[in-house]
Amino acid sequence: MAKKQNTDVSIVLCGQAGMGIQTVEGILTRMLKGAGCNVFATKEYMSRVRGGKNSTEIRVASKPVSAFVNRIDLLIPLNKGAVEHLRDRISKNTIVIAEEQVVGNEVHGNFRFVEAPFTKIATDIGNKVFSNVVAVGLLAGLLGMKLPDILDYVKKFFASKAADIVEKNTKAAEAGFQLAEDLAGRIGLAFTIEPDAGVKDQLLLNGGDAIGLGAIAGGCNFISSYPMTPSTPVLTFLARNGRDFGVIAEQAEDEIAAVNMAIGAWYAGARAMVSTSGGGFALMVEGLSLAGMLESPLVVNLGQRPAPATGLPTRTEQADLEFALYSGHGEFPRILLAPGTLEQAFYLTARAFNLADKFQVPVILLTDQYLVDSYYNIPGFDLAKVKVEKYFVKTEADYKRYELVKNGVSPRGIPGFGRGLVCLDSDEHDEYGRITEDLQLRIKMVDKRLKKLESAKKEIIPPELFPKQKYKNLIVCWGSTYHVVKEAISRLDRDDTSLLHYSQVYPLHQKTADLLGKAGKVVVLEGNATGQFAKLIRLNTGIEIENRLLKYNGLGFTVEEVTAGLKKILK
Amino acid sequence: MAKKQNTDVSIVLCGQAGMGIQTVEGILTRMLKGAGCNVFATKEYMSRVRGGKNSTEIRVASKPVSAFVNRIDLLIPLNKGAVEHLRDRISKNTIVIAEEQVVGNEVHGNFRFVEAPFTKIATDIGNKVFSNVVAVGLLAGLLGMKLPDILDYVKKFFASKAADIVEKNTKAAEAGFQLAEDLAGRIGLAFTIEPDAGVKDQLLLNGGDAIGLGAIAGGCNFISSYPMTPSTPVLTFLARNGRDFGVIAEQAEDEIAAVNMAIGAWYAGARAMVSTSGGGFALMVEGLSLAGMLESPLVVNLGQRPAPATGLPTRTEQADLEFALYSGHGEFPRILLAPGTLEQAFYLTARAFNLADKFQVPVILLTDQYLVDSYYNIPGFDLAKVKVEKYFVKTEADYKRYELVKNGVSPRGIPGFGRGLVCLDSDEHDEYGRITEDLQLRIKMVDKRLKKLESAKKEIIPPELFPKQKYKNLIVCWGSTYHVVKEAISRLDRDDTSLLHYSQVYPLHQKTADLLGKAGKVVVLEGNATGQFAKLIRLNTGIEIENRLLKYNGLGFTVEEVTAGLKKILK
Amino acid sequence: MDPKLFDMGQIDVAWCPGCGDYGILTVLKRTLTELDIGPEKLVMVTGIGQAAKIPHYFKTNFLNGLHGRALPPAVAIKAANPSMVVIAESGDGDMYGEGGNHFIHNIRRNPDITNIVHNNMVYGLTKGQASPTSQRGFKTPVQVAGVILEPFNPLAVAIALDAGFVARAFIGDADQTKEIFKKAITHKGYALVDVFQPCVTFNKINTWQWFKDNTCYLDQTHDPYNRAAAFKKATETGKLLLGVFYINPNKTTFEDEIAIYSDDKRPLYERQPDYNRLQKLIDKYRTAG
Amino acid sequence: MDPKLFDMGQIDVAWCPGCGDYGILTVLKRTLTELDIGPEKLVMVTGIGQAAKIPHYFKTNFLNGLHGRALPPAVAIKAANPSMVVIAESGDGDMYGEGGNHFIHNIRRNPDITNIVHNNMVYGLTKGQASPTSQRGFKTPVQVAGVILEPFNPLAVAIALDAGFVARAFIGDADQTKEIFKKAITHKGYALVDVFQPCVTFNKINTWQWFKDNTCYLDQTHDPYNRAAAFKKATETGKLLLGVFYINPNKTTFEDEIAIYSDDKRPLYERQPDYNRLQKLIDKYRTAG
Ligand SMILES: Cc1ncc(C[n+]2csc(CCOP(=O)(O)OP(=O)(O)O)c2C)c(N)n1
Ligand SMILES: Cc1ncc(C[n+]2csc(CCOP(=O)(O)OP(=O)(O)O)c2C)c(N)n1
Ligand code: SF4
Ligand code: SF4
Ligand SMILES: [Mg+2]
Ligand SMILES: [Mg+2]
Repeated sequence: MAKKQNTDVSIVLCGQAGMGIQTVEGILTRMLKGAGCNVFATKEYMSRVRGGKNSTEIRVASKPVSAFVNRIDLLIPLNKGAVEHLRDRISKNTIVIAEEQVVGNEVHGNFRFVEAPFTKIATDIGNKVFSNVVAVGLLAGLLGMKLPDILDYVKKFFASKAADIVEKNTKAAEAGFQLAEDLAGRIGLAFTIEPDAGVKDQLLLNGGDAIGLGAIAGGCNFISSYPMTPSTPVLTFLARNGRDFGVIAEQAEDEIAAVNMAIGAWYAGARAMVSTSGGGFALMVEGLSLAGMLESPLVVNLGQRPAPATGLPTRTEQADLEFALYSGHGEFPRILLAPGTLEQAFYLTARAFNLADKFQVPVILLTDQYLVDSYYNIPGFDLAKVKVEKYFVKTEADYKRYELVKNGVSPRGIPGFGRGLVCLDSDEHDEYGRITEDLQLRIKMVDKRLKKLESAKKEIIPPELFPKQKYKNLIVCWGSTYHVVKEAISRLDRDDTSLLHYSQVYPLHQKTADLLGKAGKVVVLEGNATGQFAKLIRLNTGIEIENRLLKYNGLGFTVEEVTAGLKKILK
Repeated sequence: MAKKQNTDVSIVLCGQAGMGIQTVEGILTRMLKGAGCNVFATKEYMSRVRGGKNSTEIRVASKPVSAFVNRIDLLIPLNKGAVEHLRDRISKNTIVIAEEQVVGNEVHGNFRFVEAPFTKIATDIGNKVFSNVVAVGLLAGLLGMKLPDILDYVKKFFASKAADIVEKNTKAAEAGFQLAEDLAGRIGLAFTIEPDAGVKDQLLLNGGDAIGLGAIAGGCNFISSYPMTPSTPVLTFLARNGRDFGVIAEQAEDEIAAVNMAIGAWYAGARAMVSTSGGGFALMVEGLSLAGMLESPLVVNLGQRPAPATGLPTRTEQADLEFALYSGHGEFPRILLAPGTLEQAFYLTARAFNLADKFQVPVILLTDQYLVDSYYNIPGFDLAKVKVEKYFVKTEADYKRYELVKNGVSPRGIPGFGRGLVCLDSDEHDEYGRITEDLQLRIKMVDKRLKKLESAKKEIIPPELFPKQKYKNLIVCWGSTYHVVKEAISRLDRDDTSLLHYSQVYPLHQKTADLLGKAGKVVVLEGNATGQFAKLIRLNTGIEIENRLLKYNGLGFTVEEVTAGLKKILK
Repeated sequence: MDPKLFDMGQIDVAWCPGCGDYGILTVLKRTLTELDIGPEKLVMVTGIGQAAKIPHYFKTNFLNGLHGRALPPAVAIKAANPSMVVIAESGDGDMYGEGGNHFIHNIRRNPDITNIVHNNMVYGLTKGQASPTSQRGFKTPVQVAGVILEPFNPLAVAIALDAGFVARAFIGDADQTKEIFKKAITHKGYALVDVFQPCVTFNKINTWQWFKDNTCYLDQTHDPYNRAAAFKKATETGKLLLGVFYINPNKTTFEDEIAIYSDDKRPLYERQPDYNRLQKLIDKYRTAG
Repeated sequence: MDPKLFDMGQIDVAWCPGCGDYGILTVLKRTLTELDIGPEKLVMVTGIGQAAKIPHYFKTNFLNGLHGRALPPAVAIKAANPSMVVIAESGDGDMYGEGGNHFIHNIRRNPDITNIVHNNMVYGLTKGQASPTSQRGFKTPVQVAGVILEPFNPLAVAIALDAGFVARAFIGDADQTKEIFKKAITHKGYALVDVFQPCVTFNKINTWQWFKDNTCYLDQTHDPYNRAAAFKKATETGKLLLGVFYINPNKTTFEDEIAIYSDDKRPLYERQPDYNRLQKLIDKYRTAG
């Protein structure tokens, strides 16, 4: 291969669950970032603990990258069947580095095969388990890292292990590096990523971490949840850091308990959240309605995944928008946020707690497996930009929890703080929170609750419009598809096409009709089969968006398919 | 009072829970119907077992009546505060018949007060408990019934009691009748209802009974539910008749169990339903999604009541339309029916089982307290018009539960019937029902499930349009408001105004846009605060209905308020 | 303290005249008074049902939540602010039926709350269906041929789960019930009191008289620290026994286990996240290995 | 019958090599074979989890439903067609955690089904959080300082609820486990078998060896018809006992109680509503008094 000036490489590792792909990914991305490379990683995996076919994509680039691409420049298949699993993404330009028997009779000239005896090298060092680190050394070498830096990092990574293990891993990395040198020399295989000193000190984290950090920044001090992919990382993040930050992180006996605990915690003055996925959220629906009636704040991380029912537990989808918006008996307001970037994940999660507290409504974060599991480097989070805004009051005697105030938001007291009694009732109630069957009061209370939505409408996060404020074509999307669509649009290389990304999907921003109205052509892109956001837009603006890019096979959109899809529509 | 030719009398009884209003109502309506009068009764009551203020309206008329009116012609308050409770409905024309101390200082000339010493009469007979039957005798007399007929009926009614009780009740009725004679003679108080021999043999039943009978007609042989107002009557109906009709009626430990039992029962070949209200339905949402994924038939009676949360448990509302439509994670089809009359309640419930079986989807009946608790006379149900259509098949070996057939509806087998194995999976699955992570198959299965909705669209029950097929104004409503709007429109006495009533609200009938488009003015009427059906229409047709009559204080619409509301809008 | 402190004045109580719920209300007020627990210090958490209406007739902080869901908010309230006294109270249907999963798992969790269950062996508010504790053969509009399920034995289950405090009372005996309530509330950890409470409207079998005839107190010799003996007493046929069946004094409460209070006693509402520490945690993602 | 009848041929099993689930699968096939229960006669109902995947590796009718919800459909299937053999099977988290309420109430209901619980003391599928049966101190990514809740004792609870058949097995002993399965399946009524099943990936504490060292069989003298003795054995500290703890032979099944089969044995799917009778019922509303 002629030496290309490759500034954006997509590496894919593929193998069974339990083969250590995550170790390779973990070492490689951190090491490369430490060397100043921009990195992005995302994974797709099966709902099983061992076996099957999982793959991780690692992009390494001179410029920041934060989106899933279809293209594979370098593939490391770790077991038989891996090549077959990725067949649709492999092209003539794909270089497959593997042991002969892993690729087997799949070497058809569909791709460029380069043999690398990982296992043999590892076994020579002492055990085939080291073959992962051989691959790390190889990849780091191919990407232009220096040997001392590689060895330094490997040592650091295994620092907590026995001296023997550290030594063997170091050897493995070195052997991998030599293999890279050899390949570079022998067949000219190498990539040139321009390191950027600025990247070195950036953050490298995934969506789950960003949400967890945002929760702490938002003052979260209570999480009650029941494990469910892909929402568990937020629970484990807060459990891990609970002691340090005074967060009670409790695994509930079921999701019903989880949501009712969170409501109890808010009542007592905590800032509580639950983290769940569709099936768990389904069990929380009665609790959601309770929060509506009690006028309790509540923060929900709803990690979407393909459904109905158990569906594809470890995959991604954006099909719970309508569910989140309309579920719960009766009528009460709520706010739906849908972070699309790590920064949004952090700031919006923090903000969710303030919004919930301020308007006394449930705030639901619509995240998904793609957002939670993907990671890339970003400059940082600015703590000066977040603040814990507490809205509860110290009560006076004769305190009325549901005082009929103009904007519907009655001052929220908490028991034990002040002289008043704080009475919350899931029946229709009077201003004191006492059960009532006064039907005139019923009307006032319904109106009061709904009025809070009008107040919340004054603080809707506007959609992001870019690159141009003037456009002929407008691509509308929401939530986790942000970076993919952004990169696709930049690839289109047209100056008449802009992206409109919603990180708050409900209430829908008032400018929506205007912004859409200005476009000649509007395209909506979402990860579901029925175009739920398009329906929400139609309902709110009357505008029917006919051009839709929908995906629902369980994977996130790739830059290429969005680019191609848009090209076709925009001609 | 001058003797009026009153052909439509509205009688209201009001007192505490436990005072026996329901006995009076029960005897009076059946007795009057037996005498050929058209009757309608509806009640509003508090969520308590004793005390409080409950009232029942009984309309007695020469022509069929089936709607709640605001007007009270004759009020029997049974305790202090009853008059106050109904203040807004009492006019100068209202005749209040009561004991002096019950009305007390509320006799302000706001209404016409007629004293009737119920308690004294009853005590003279032997016990004040008989005062209810004194009232029955009085009312029957005032309405023109003959004494022998009254006594006959009272005897029949109490036939199962001790001879002594029968005798005293008969005496009480007679005393009441004499009081009526006296009032007629002394102050000219009497009403003239034209009896209609045809009515005598009609059915007199409420919505709960109609749904229960419809369920049996639809082949229902399994109900698993958890008590919740106003859905319990359907459960008790099927429990009561279970032995006779081979229905298993099981009170589940919670609503989650209820819905999962129903799904299991369908799987085994039963025709199963659950009956619940908003809060219970909230707990069934995960199960609903399961039915979506398993492609299990399911019939749900969702008795709506004011929410959120516990709300006003014994009142009525139509605010769970969007909830029923969008709840459940993931995307899968469902059918929503909303009976508005007793006939619809019967036929649609029966049909729900066939639809569920045919399309393998959940069918939800959106009923409410008003529909369930109201009753009136109707000619009958025609069993020749219903049929149990069973769609399951006898399986062959190598049976595929989820065979990819064109219309999405794979032949449904059941275990033990045929040679095949029947495999149902809540994960994404292959044609055999075995768990899969084949993402191409995922797409096919999503499409297959959604396709069933297209099939179901071929059988949408058209909305009823009347009286005229040509109109300038179109009043749109759904579910239990049928008769109230119908009577209101007839009172408007305009020939340019028609009613469009939907008894199937989803999928929405294709003619909707057309029908609405023909009107100069469209008004939507629904029992909620946000206009949920109007939103559904907008979403499906693009038509925004600006004229809305909404009610959400917990009571059903009255004919008068609909008439007035429409007058105002139509000018 | 004066029990009047808790009085609501002239209010309309939704319970039927003669209902056992009145007695429980009165006894509870007296108990709290004697324990010097004022309305501001107390939080009552209830579900839905007749029993669950109790805080509406009572001056106190309360969260009257969902049917079956009294325990989860109660546990969270106690955890978020351990200085409050928390009572979770509801009917038998609410606590053992709809809420059964929270019942069993919160015994395992052992929060320092008191769980009072009004056991009338019937669903009162929804007009007389069987509850989990309804006796076999009990006829209702749903159980038309009589209850066929084995009655739920809350005491035996609680003992099987090694609950810290397990007792049963009958509201027909106000004084003893008060003593039991006192012990339960002062017990550190989860305490269950199942209280027989006649429903005069929907349970015509298990009436005041029936309970009088069919209950008697555990005898003096009963050792509440003996789990096997307690289980035996709880499952004995014959008269239903009353009193404190079982105490396990060696349990740590949930609030003590969760550790966030070990060096900072402030309730959660007084706290702010430590942004310096958060900055450090964020910075770890710059170098994380 | 040949156990091969149940084999799926070459399929990709999602369990980890060395997992105790394989053993349960094999033993179950052998049990059914020996009892002459063929694939067409059997319905397996499972929830979600690693254990709950079992019917996918097995030729049989099955409903693989929701996490925690294996029992409700199982009961309904048996009630709708009593001629089927119904096994409800899932993991400890599924059955005792999410599904706890169905567990306790179906013991009361006593359907004639067998309830097999794979007890690995951990949530396998979701990667290693505590399950209700996890031992105190067990560390996981959520229980970072170790489990603080009292482990759920399914046997004690089942005995407290007077379940008809209560047993525990360890899949390390295939033969004994098979014998226990046989007894459970042939028991008429609800039968619980809690099976210790090592999770080699996420439970590094309760390993094969640990179970070997920490279990032993009930001795011959144990009388399974003695409830108090069974409770004592189920709550004893020391080694975890295996075998049949408790049998109550005097219980009627749910299917026998519901009476609709008393004079008509046909399963529900063969039935049609009696329209003549329905016409009569409708007509009652013409004259009803
Ligand atoms: C989710 C849900 N299901 C059902 C109901 C209806 N419901 C209200 S109270 C109640 C039972 C009350 O029985 P119990 O808890 O024993 O209290 P009691 O009225 O006997 O004091 C039921 C079924 C409800 N409110 N919410
Ligand atoms: C409502 C719901 N909540 C959570 C989950 C996620 N989930 C799937 S399996 C499982 C636990 C599995 O543990 P267990 O039942 O012990 O089975 P094992 O995997 O250990 O065999 C959980 C929490 C789910 N599928 N549905
Ligand atoms: S229905 Fe029963 S429990 Fe409820 S208040 Fe009346 S007597 Fe008490
Ligand atoms: S994770 Fe544990 S329980 Fe699941 S298959 Fe692996 S070893 Fe078995
Ligand atoms: Mg009760
Ligand atoms: Mg497990």
